[in-house]
Parts: sequence; C-alpha cells; structure tokens
Amino acid sequence: MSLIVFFMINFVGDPVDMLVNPESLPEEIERVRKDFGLDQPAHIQYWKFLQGAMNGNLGNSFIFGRPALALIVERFPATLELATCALIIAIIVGLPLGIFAGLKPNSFGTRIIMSSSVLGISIPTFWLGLMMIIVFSVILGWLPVSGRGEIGSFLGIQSSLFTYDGLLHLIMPATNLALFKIAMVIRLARAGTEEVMSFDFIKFARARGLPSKRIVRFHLLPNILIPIVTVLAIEFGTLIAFATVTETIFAWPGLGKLVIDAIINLDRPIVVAYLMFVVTLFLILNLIVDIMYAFLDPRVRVKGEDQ
Amino acid sequence: MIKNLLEIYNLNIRFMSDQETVNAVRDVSITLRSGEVLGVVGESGAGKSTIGNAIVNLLDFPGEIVKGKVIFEGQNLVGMDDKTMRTIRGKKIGMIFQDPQTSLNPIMTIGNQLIETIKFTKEIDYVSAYNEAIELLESVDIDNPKLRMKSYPHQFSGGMRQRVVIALSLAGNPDLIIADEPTTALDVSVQSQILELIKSLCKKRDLGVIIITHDIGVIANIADRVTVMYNGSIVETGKVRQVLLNPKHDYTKSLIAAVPRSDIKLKRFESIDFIEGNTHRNKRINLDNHWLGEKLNQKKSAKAISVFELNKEFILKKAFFLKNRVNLKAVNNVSFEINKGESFGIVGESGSGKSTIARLIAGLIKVDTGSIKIFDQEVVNNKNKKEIINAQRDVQMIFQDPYSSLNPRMRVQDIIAEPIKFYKTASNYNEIREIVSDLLNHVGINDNALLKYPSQFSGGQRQRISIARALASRPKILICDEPTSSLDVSVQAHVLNLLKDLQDELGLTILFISHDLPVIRHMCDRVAVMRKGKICEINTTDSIFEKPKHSYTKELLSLIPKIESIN
Amino acid sequence: MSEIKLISENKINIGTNSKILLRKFTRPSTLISLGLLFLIIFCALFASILAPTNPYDLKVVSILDSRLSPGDKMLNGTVAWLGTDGAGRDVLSAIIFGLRTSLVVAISSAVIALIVGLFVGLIAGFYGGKIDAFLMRIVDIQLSFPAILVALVLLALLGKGIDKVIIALAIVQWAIYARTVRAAAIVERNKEYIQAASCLGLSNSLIIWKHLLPNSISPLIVLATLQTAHSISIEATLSFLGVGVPITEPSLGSLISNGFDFILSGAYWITFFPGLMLLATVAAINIFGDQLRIILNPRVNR
Amino acid sequence: MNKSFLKVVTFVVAISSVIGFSSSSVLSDDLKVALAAEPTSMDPHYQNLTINNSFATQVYNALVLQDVNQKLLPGLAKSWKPIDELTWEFKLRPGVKFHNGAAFTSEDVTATMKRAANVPNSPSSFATFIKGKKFEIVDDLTIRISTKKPNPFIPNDMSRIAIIDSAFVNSTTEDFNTGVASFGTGPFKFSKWLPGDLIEIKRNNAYWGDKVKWDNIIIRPIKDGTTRTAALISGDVDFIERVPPSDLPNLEKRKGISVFKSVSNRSLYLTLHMTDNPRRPYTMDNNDKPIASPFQDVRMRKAVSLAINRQAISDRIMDGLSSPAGQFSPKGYIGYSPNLKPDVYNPKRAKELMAEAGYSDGFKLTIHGPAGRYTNDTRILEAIAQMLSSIGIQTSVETMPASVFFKRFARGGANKTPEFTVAMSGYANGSGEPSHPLRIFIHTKQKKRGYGPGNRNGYSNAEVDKLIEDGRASMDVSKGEKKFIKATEIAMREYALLPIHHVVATWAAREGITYEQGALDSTFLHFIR
Repeated sequence: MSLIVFFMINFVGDPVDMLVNPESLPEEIERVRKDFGLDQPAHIQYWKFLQGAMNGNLGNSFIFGRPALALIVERFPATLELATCALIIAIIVGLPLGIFAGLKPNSFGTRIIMSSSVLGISIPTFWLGLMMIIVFSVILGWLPVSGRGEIGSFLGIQSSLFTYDGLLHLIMPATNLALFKIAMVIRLARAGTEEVMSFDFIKFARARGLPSKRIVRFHLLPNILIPIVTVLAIEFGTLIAFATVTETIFAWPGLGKLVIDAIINLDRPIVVAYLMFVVTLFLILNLIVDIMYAFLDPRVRVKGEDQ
Repeated sequence: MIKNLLEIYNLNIRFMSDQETVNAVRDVSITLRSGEVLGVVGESGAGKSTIGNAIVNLLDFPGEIVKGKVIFEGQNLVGMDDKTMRTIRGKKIGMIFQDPQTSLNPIMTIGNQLIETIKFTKEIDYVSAYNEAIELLESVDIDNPKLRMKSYPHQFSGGMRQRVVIALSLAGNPDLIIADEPTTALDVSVQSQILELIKSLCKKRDLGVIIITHDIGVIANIADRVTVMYNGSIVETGKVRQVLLNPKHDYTKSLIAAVPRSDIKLKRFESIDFIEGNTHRNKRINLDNHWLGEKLNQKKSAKAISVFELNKEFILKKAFFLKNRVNLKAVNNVSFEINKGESFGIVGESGSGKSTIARLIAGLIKVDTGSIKIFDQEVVNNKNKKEIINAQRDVQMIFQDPYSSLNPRMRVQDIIAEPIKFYKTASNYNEIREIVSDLLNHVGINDNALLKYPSQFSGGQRQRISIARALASRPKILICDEPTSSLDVSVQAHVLNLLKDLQDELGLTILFISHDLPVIRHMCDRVAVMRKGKICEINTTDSIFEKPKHSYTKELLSLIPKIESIN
Repeated sequence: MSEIKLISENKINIGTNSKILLRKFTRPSTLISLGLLFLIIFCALFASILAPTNPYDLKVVSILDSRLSPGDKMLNGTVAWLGTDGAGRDVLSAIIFGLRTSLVVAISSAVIALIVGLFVGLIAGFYGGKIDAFLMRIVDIQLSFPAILVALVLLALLGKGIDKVIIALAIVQWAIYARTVRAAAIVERNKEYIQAASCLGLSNSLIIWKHLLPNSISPLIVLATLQTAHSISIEATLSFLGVGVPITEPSLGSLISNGFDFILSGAYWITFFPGLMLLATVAAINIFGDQLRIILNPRVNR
Repeated sequence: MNKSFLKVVTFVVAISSVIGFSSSSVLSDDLKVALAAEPTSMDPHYQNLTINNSFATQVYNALVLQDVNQKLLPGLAKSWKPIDELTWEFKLRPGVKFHNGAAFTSEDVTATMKRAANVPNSPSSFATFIKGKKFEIVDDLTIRISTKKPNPFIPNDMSRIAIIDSAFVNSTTEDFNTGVASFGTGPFKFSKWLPGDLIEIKRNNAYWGDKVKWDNIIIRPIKDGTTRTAALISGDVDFIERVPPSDLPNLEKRKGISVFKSVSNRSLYLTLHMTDNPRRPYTMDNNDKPIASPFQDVRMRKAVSLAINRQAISDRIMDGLSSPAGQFSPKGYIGYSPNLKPDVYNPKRAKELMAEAGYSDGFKLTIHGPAGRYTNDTRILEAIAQMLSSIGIQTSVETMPASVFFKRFARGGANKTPEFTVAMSGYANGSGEPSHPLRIFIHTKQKKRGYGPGNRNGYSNAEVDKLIEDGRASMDVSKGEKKFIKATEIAMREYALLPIHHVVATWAAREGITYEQGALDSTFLHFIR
C-alpha cells in the first residue's frame, strides 16, 4: 500500500511547484528538488524510503521540514479526544434507544427512533456540521465555532477535556462526528436485542421468575455488548478517519486537517506516514478487540478446560 | 383422594399474523397430580410445546390463549398479569428446555445464574443462596460443585449442562416441572441418565412433572401416564402401558407402528398411512422399458466398497507452533468392506467419525492416508482424475438435513435434472422432463411439484426429492448419512420404506449411517460400531443386537429406551 | 379424521410465499419510500425534459442571473422557482441534473464494486484455505484504509471528473461487498446442497455459478442499496472537500458545498434545496434498503 | 449525591452557554485573530512563503521595512545609499535590542545572511535574495553590500530577510518552533505555537518603533471562510482576514462589526498560449478535430479580453471585492501605468475580431485553473466560460487541486512544456520590486539567466526584453521604473497576459478595532489598532 501511495503521489504532481516561491531563482528550485531527493527516479526514492522506514524514519515533511511521524503524533491527541468523545456520545445515546427499539419492536417510540436513525445515516456529516454552526453559533451564539479551546492538564495528560472552555469547544464537533455512529449503535443494539431476546436463555430466565429489569441488565446487555463493542472498536478507526471532515469544518487542530492539507500540497511523507499510522492503528484496534472479546466473552477467555 | 396439582380445561391457543391464523392448540384438557409424571407425545406441529409455554404464560408472539382455564393449585393462570405470574414462575413451576446449549446465559457463571435465581425466588441473602446453590448442584449429581460454581456453561458437556438447567429449575422449590424435550439434544448414553435423574427427583420431592417429547421411547421409560397429541388436539390419554401396548386411536396405532424396534427386524413398516395425507404407495418400478432398467449389477466385483486403513485428522485449533495445535483424529485406521447389493450400517454417537467416513468415500473431503476402492477402482491413491470421477459417479449421497440439502433457489425439476444434463444421459428436453417426472413418482411425489421450490415442501417430501436427485445420476451405491434423524417418526418410517423398496428394485448398495440403533437394525444387513474414530466391532446386524461382543456395543444397547420395556 | 387432514393441508403453506412477499411490499412505509425512489429515478432519467433550463449549457447560463431569490424571473424570462445559484444557474434545474450526476456516480460505482466484490468473495468463500486467507488479507488492508481518505487521495491523484469519482468510489467499496459475499458464501458453502452438487461431480466453476452465487447474493442486494445511499453521501463529502465532480457538471454534493458560501449572506436556497434533495434521496434509498433487508431476511419472516 | 452533583454541573453549563461568549473575550488588551492560513514554521528563514513572511514581520525586523503599499522605509537600517555602481552602504539603527536583551550590531546582519541562505530542509529558501552578494562589516553599525553586476534592488532584497541574533546562527528550525531561538527585534515577542491550533505573541515593550496596542495576540488558523466569519459573529475571535465575498454584505450591515477593504496587488490573469507547439487537444474545431492555438493571433487574444465582462465578475461573483485590471499593478502602486485601462466588455467587437481572424464559426475550448487557490477561482472560470460561449467559443472548464494544476501548467505537456491552452492563475508582487512581474512572466524564457520562468505562453518581444534588462541594470530606481512601465505598456497592448482583476483584500473586526490597509492582502498584526 505504501508503494501505491508513494508512486501515485509521485505521478500526480510535483510538490516543488507548491513549495518554492515563484520569485526564486531556478537554481533554488533545483536545490530544493535535490534536497528532498525528488530528482531521483521514483524507485530509488522508494528504496530510500523503505530503508528509512526500517529504522522508524518515515521521512521529513516537505512543508514543515520535520519528521512526518512526529507531526502525526503531535496532532493525534486532539483527534483522539474528538473521536473518543464522539464514541462515548454515540454509546450513551444510541445504546438505550436501540435496546428500547429492540424490546418494543412495534411501539410508536421505536418507529420514531428507527426513522430518525435512517435520517442520521442519511445526512452527510459536513452538511450537518455547517448547519450546527449556523444554528448554535451564528444564530443562537451559544457555542464557539472552531478550534480546541483552552487546554488543561490532569495527571500529566494535556487535553481540552479538562477545561470548561475546552469542553464547550468539543460539544459541536463531537456531536457532529457522533451522529452517524449513534444511528449505527441504535441499529446494532436493536438487532442484538431482537436476536438475544429470541434465545432460549432469556426465556429460561423468565421462566425462572427473574424480573425483566434484571434480565435486561444482566442477561441481555452483556450479550449484546459483545458484538457492539467489537464493531465499535473497529469503527473507532473509521471515526478517526472520518474526523477529517469534521476537523475541516470546525478547524479542529487534529490529524485530519494535517492530512487534508498534506494531500492538497502533495506533502508525500505525511500522507504515507499517515496511512501507515492508520493501518497500525487498525492493527492495534484489532488486537484490542481480541483482548476485549476475551474479557467480555468467557467462551473465548477460558480454553483448554473444556471437559 | 389426592388433589390435582394442575388442571387444564378446554385450552385453545391461536397464532395470528398478517398471513395466516394457526389454531395451534384446540380444546385440550389435562390433569396432573403431585408425584406423577405425565408424558405429552406428538410429532412436530402437534402443539405440545405450546401447551407447556402457555401454562407459565410464555407464549411466543403472536400466540394467545383464546379460551380455556389453567388451574394450578387452585389458581387460574390464564390472564394473570406478569407481576403475579412472576411469583409463580420459578417458585411454583419450573421449566426445562430442549437445548441446554442455549438455555444458559453463555457469559455468566453457573454459580451466578443459580444464585440470582435463588435470591429472587426465595428472597434470601447472598451467602445462604450460595450455599443452597452448592446443595442444588450436588443434588443433580455434579461433582465438585464449589469449583463448578465458577465455571461458564461452555465448560460443561451437554449432559452436565442439562443437569445445571434442572438445578436452576429446581432452585425455587417448585411443585411442578415442565420439561420440554429435555433429552432430544443429547446422546443416548446421557439421555437415560437425565431421565433417571428427573424420575428420582420427582419421587424425592413429590413433584408433578410434564414431559413433552416426540420420542415414544422416552415416554415408555419415564412417564406414568401419557397424552398423545396430533395437530393441536388430544387423540388419546391413558396409562402408559395401556396406550403403548394397546392403542385405541388410529393415529396412536400408526405412530407406534412407525417406531423402529431394536428387538425384531421388520421387513417394512406397515399401517403407517395415517400421516402426511400420504395414502398412495410407492409405485413398483417397472424394470422393462425404462431408463433405470439398464443393468445395475453389471460390475463383476463382489465388493462395492473396500476401505483399507483409512485415516483423517482435523485441526481443531490452529496455532503457529505444532505443539499448540489441537488435532482430532476423526477416522483412525478404519478398514471394512461392503458387498454388492448389501446394506451396510455404521452406528455410533456424535463425534465418533461415522459421517467423516461417509464424506471420505463420497470424495467430499480429502483422505489423509489409506485406500478406498469403489468396485475395485482405487480412488485415493490414483493420479488419473478421470478414473476417480467415473468411479465416484457411482456413489451418491443422501444428507441429514433436508432443509439445507436442496438449493433453495432452484425449482424441483431443475434440481433433479441437473445431474441428467450434466452427464448428458438424456438426449433432449422432453426426455429429461420425462425422466424427472418418473423419478419424482418413484419417490412418491406427484408431477405438480416440478415447478415448485424446495421451501414449499415438508421435511419428508424434501428428503424424497433428495433421493430422487441422487438417483438421477444412476448411482450404484447410495450413502445415507442420518437421512431420517431430523424427521418425525412417522415420516421416517415412510422414507425408510422408500429406501428399502428402491434397494430391492434397483439392486443398490447402501451405506447407512445413523446414531439410532433401532433404525440401523431395521435397515442393515451388517453393522459396524464406531467409537472415537475407531471401529469396535463389525458383524451381521442380528449378531450385533443379539450377541454383542464388544463392551461398548453392549453399553449402547442397554441404553436404548424401549417400548417393550414397559412392565 | 377427515377434519384432521384438512388442517394438516392448511399448515403446509404451499404457494403463499409470493403472496407474503407482495403483502410486505405493500406496507405503507415501503410504498412511500418506493414511490419517492421512483420519483427520484424518474427525475434523474428525464432530467433534460423535466428541467426548465439546461444548467450545463454555458450559453444559456449567465452570471447576470446570479443569486436570484426563489420565484424571480431570469433574463430569458423563465421563472427560477427555487432561485438561482452564484453562477446564475436555475437551482431547480441544477438539482434535477445534479441528482442525475449523483445517482450515476453512486449506482455505477456500486455496480462495479459489486461485481468485483462478488467475484472475490465467492472465490474466497468457496475455496477457503490459503486463497481465502490471501484475498481476505487484501480486503482487510483495503478496509483498514478509511473510505473517505482513500477516495480523497485517489481523487487528488486522478483529478476531477465523473469517471474518476466513480473509479475512486468503486475502489473504496469493493472490499465491503467482497467481505459480505464471502460470509454468505461460507455459510452456503457448508450447506449440504453444495456437497450434493460436488457429489454429482459438477465442476467448481459450475457449482459457484449455479449454486453458490444465487444463494449468496441476497445480502448483497440489501448492501448495495444501502451502499448506494452511502456513496451518494461520500460523493457529496468529496465534492465538499473540493475533489468531486467538475463545477460545470455539479452533483448534489457540489451544489451544496458551492451554495454554502452564500448561506451567511442570506441566499439560503442555493444550498438548502440541494441539501433537502440529498437528504430525501439518501433517506428514501436507506428506507427502501431497510425494508428490503426485512423482506429478504428469513428470520423476521413471521 | 452523585445525581445532584450532575444536576449542578448541567445547570452551570446551561446557564453559561445561554449568557454566551461575546462578553467573555473583551477582558484586557488581548486580541484573538483568525487567519486563513498558518505559517509552516516559526523559523523566519525556513520558507519564503507569504504567510511565513508576514508573520515574521511581527517578531523580527529586516534592515529595510515596507509600508502597506510596499514602499521602502527605514528598519533596522537607518539609511542606505549606493557608494558606487556595485556597492551599497547601510547605516544601522543604534540602541536596538533583541527580545533576549542582546544588542543589535552588524555582526547580527552577517550572521543572519549566512543562516538564511542555508537552512536545512528548507522547501523554499531565501538564498535568492542573498546569493551573489558580499557582506562586509565596516563598523558596529555600518555594513556594505557589494555585487558583481549593478543591482538597484538591494534595499528590496534586504527588506525580505528577518534579522536574528547572531547567537542563534546555528540554531535549528525546531529551536525556532519551540521558542528556544525565536528572539527578534520586532513589535511582538513570540510566546507559543501549537501547530494547527494557535500562535500566541506578546507585546515587546522595548520596541524601537511605535508600540503596538495589544498585550497579547492569539492567532488561530481557520481555513474555511464561512467558519471564519461565523467565528467573528459568534464573538469567538475579534478580527478576521479574507472575509468570503458573499458574507461581506451581511457583515457590513451587522451592528458591532466593522469591515475594511482595499484593492490589493494580487491579480488574477489568463494565459493564452501563443505558439503552435504540439499540445493536448484543448482547442478543437466544431468537428472535434484538434486545431493549433488560435491565440497566436493578437486579435483573438483581444477578442477574449473584450468578451470578458470584468465588471459583472466583480459585481456578481466577487460582491464588489475586485477591481477590473489592465495590468499587474493596482493604481498608486509601483510600476503602475496610467495609460493602461482595463478592457471594457464589448462582445460585438469581440465577435468582429474573431471574424477578422478567421474564426467566425467559433471553436471548442477547454480552460483550466486551480480549485480553491484563489477567491472564487472556479466560479470565475465558469463565468469566463459562459462569456466565451456567448461569443461562439464553446468553452468547458476543468479545475483541479492547485498541486496538480501547477505541475501541469508548468510542464504537463510534451517535453515538459507547459500544457494548457488557456489557464487562469494569480500573482502578487512580494518584493515590491517593479521589474519582478516583467522578469518572471513577460521576458522571453531564458532559464539560465533567470528570465521568464513563469512565461508559459511563449510570448517574446525583443524590445520588451531590452527595456526590462536595461531597467534592471540602472542604479537610478526612478529611471528604471519608467523603462518598466514602458515595457508593461507594450506587453499589455499585445495581450502577453490577460489581467482580469485585482482582488480587494478584506478584514473584519468587532467594533472599536481598526486596521490600516494597503495593497498587501496579507495581515500585519501591528496595523490592527
């Protein structure tokens, strides 16, 4: 994949055109091209990149002149913060609604929940983001429009989660990003609820005389959580990726903005490093899913003890 | 005079949906006393499970009780609100479901499930609940209950799990237990233990027990009285001995006649025409002037199949390091021979490797080592692919699950025509049609089925279609892998009759695989008994059943629930 | 006894399948979404007849008409019922034509992706083992790259153009289809009718084509409808980010993003109406897909 | 307990969000500014990029300063003069101190020049302004710069280089980004930079010039124009640059907000290819057969110019935020010729010219431009296509990301020649040196001599070339400027390039804040008052 991206970017445009001031002398252009190794054939450039990558060096950003990976790591917390909040919002809102819909498939409330979840899936993120800015910032003036707000520190972690101003800045982008996922959680929870409710052990739990509240909390919920958690963990990766759009709209200083700019400016090292970063992230998430699976599902956890 | 524990009067239950209204239970009346075991027997769709669910108000949507009373300890349970019902469920009436695999919450420990149930039904604190849970586990004969409390359901075997389910249903000290097919999902050896347990608990605790089952053997083993249901209605009720040995109603008669017996070998099942609206007998096949008439017995070899030192291993758990891999030797050094025209049975419990052998012979999975010869043609250690294909064409298979063995997107005529077209055994379209309709007639399905899809047929009919498809490629050997284990007993009788007829008329060689000893006895000339991938004993059927040599064979035979065991 | 037989015939509901299906299709929610969907497709198909002006014909469009309010008259006398945009295009016409562009992009990319995904998924599902592992690794890699980013990079590289957007969206989507087909194919592959077919000696390609394909395809139909809605959204987002279809042949997405520049100045109609149309289209397709899912899912068939 | 605590928190959040934000930001003399872009580095020598340079002027000074119209003013150099044809002498300002307290001397100048030409990894260095010059220290406050050939523009070059303390001559770009080395002599001190989020600068109380009004300025990069406007309206920031034209009328009407506008030296122009080099078929006859560029004929170039309704573009697309152009410089700016007026829309004459040139039946044309690089770029291209279509040139538009556009624009064709037949691009004179646009775009392409690197349409006129070269050799700047104006007049009458308009730069701020505007569309924070 790094290969494809590498060559594609090489093929498209010449970053030097974007970088060098047009008033510069021709030798300056040549100097930059040589400094960045862009004067060499693509396969040699790629070979050098691979050599660097082996040593954990993904190259320097053309624009910022700093290691691409460092730039990404520097911006990552902001995106992580945004994505985490979005995920939490999605779970807090989506799970109860989805379970409700699954428990009472024919009620009026369910119909409203399900049709609004269709709308939730249908509205493009960017359009909703813009509308939110218009309504909550421009017309009502309640929420700040852009940026990350004040950053607080708690237990040595720097995050805007720890200041009031930071939280205010988070509300809109996080909600915006969460919207699509809310709809997804609702659907997953509903499908899970419907499925689990049809299982014998729920019926058996009722036959044993357990009250419905307990059945929902201890028998239904843990069982539907397994698929939801695993799906969401994977979705967390796409959330980070989808943050590009939200970050552009709300000027959130995260990874997404960095990458969009890098793509536009053909800052190849950043694009390549970002894609590799995302893939690594997905691998890690997969690992986490496996671990969580084992944590949530004893069938996976305990092995070799079977009779 | 002992008071009745449960009295059901004129119960009517209906399932109503957009598409159809089904009267699942009609005018059913049942009485039960404490300490008595009542068997409710009937085939699928008879409405027997619906009654069980209706008693504790757990009917599946959209079922509803239209009429009738359920009087339990003097209270009418029909129309009772859910809150009051909760004081009855678990505390007064316990339930046991068919599949212990799905009856337990897979991600909660056994202990917690027991404790929560005890806490809620008895309203006592955690510590006493914990102690009581251990006692309960002991009472259902689970070893080392303290340790087992921390286990999850998947760490138990099927039988143990069903014991836990029984423990759970006893947690609230109920007076009535409703057991819905409690042993259907279990192996024979476990089945009898569970029945024994239920029986003894019933006596010890003076419980009323309703056992719902399709298996007459189970009824014979455990019940005091039996109620026979057909299509939502009760056709006959009485003492077990009287009903089973001297049935009055035609349906009961048919039903009992259709049960294969392990004590005598019958030629055919007779007088089983009551069911499936299926009164016409299979046509006798006219061997003259017919495409099937071509000599099936032309091959010279006396051996239809020879299997020599066959081995097959499955990887159960993949791992990078060899030592971490878990392998299962499904077939371990198996050798046997099947004579031409013979009906050879393989019997064994689930996981014994019998189906694997069938699939190895049919060429569906690859052999690890060993040799298989079909009419003296080696099909394993042979580089000539054409020879293998030709030889294996003589072998066709009938599968266990009639619901998945037919392509749901193809019409019946296309399903049967496929091998004819593929082998180009007919010259034109009309001929194909003719052959297809002939085949269907032979298996007892009439022509208007041609354009229908498999989903429009019942299980027995589908199994017939499967047989027709297998015959369409003109096999000489038919492998039947549990062909009737998912069918009702009366339908099973029909299918078994059909197979016997076909064998007689076409001179087929049959390899018959089943876990059901009576069925094997009914069908086979010779039998191999398998256990854990190995063959314990091969002999003629009569010898196996009357003079078993191997201890495992003896054990198996002793566990069969027998109608004839009623005293 | 005769009574008993009557019921037993009633229970085997021969021939009711198609009726059930028909009844399901005539549920009000399905009907509304279907109606809306047909209307949308009708509009897109006959755009050139239905639209008052041709917004792509630069000879007709004049910037002197720009930003007229809904209901105003344009220079050539036509009434712009939904106003005009910044370049003087009639918004109503632009929506109708934009709808066509959006649908063409979404549907053709879905079809290409579906065919590729179907092929890969069936092969992987049928053969299993190493082939499956290899193909699924590729699928995993593809899926681990977020769709929007891959499309963004691809389009930054390929340049603008409807064809390029289609290619990018197809590349982004094929893996989803492949995975779904594979899952369905594995379930089907283990069913006994496939074994019966190989027992008959049918060749693998024949088994895949005649048995596996028809039975693995139904989840795909649902997926394809939902995915089409999704790719309309993605296309709109890409246009918003500036890498979608060219400005002279706008899609709904590019109309929205162009129009958004005017929203603070009060010319809400330039972005609002295309947004509404986008919402309606995507929602209609999604609802339809949902209904289809319910209809095709045997588990909910009660 | 837990629940009641939550309730309190929710209540507080609700109340404070209702009270709103506009009140909270006007506490001290702090200013929050939203800019459209962000510097790529805090190192003033890292990249010669407009945004970097304009930010550098806040923290650093050059020897020579520029006013808002790029007229030269004394900076760290008190005065300068040529002492012969090849040497300039600069007298430095005494008593100036860097933010870290170090005194400013001629040492610092030579050290800066050494560093600025050789920053590692620089994507566009300042070597262009330094190479070929010899720097000689006369005394602590005098420095001489000598060249091999006469160069009248050395003061312009010197206005581009931010002077740093010689102690940091070996500091890395990273040191400047983190603030370890970023000490200048400018009106603001660098405080911190959170890339992508904000830059903070504080007032330099020891500044040698006029002190700025603000204690603190927080700069936020907000790329999206609408979001930027919304940020101002919602009181999130106090000052923004580059108001989207469509938002401007609304902002002007709004109470509590002031808007500032001025015609900038940023112009938008079309290049029409005028050789018959083989190229991709962007011009085709009505039967879709590729034809050679019709714009080799000056009448066709004029026809295009007359067909473009510059006023309509200004009114309808730019919301008045552009001024029709007939040359590179706006009025009052160096190099401006009062004799050149923008062409007035005249489609009738345009059609006549087409007929005279033999194209009365019209032809098909594809025009190209970047998307999102200039204000309303795609919309302007679309309008131009409309206008050309109406005189019979069936025009289609193809836009692409700037990164792709510029590569193809420069060398996307055969043998790395420029690709497009008609393309739109923009230009702003960064140095304030009047010969710059002529040298880059108008002079015949002579790569080795540095002439015509931006000449992408093959224009060549010996007389113009000579005027440019003569002017650049004359140490008398005013004499030189006359030659440049003459060259401009000839080239523009031959439509060497086709200027469309000068962009009107805009700023908006909450009431009470003013901004001094000129021909530069960059934002200089010390001009905010």
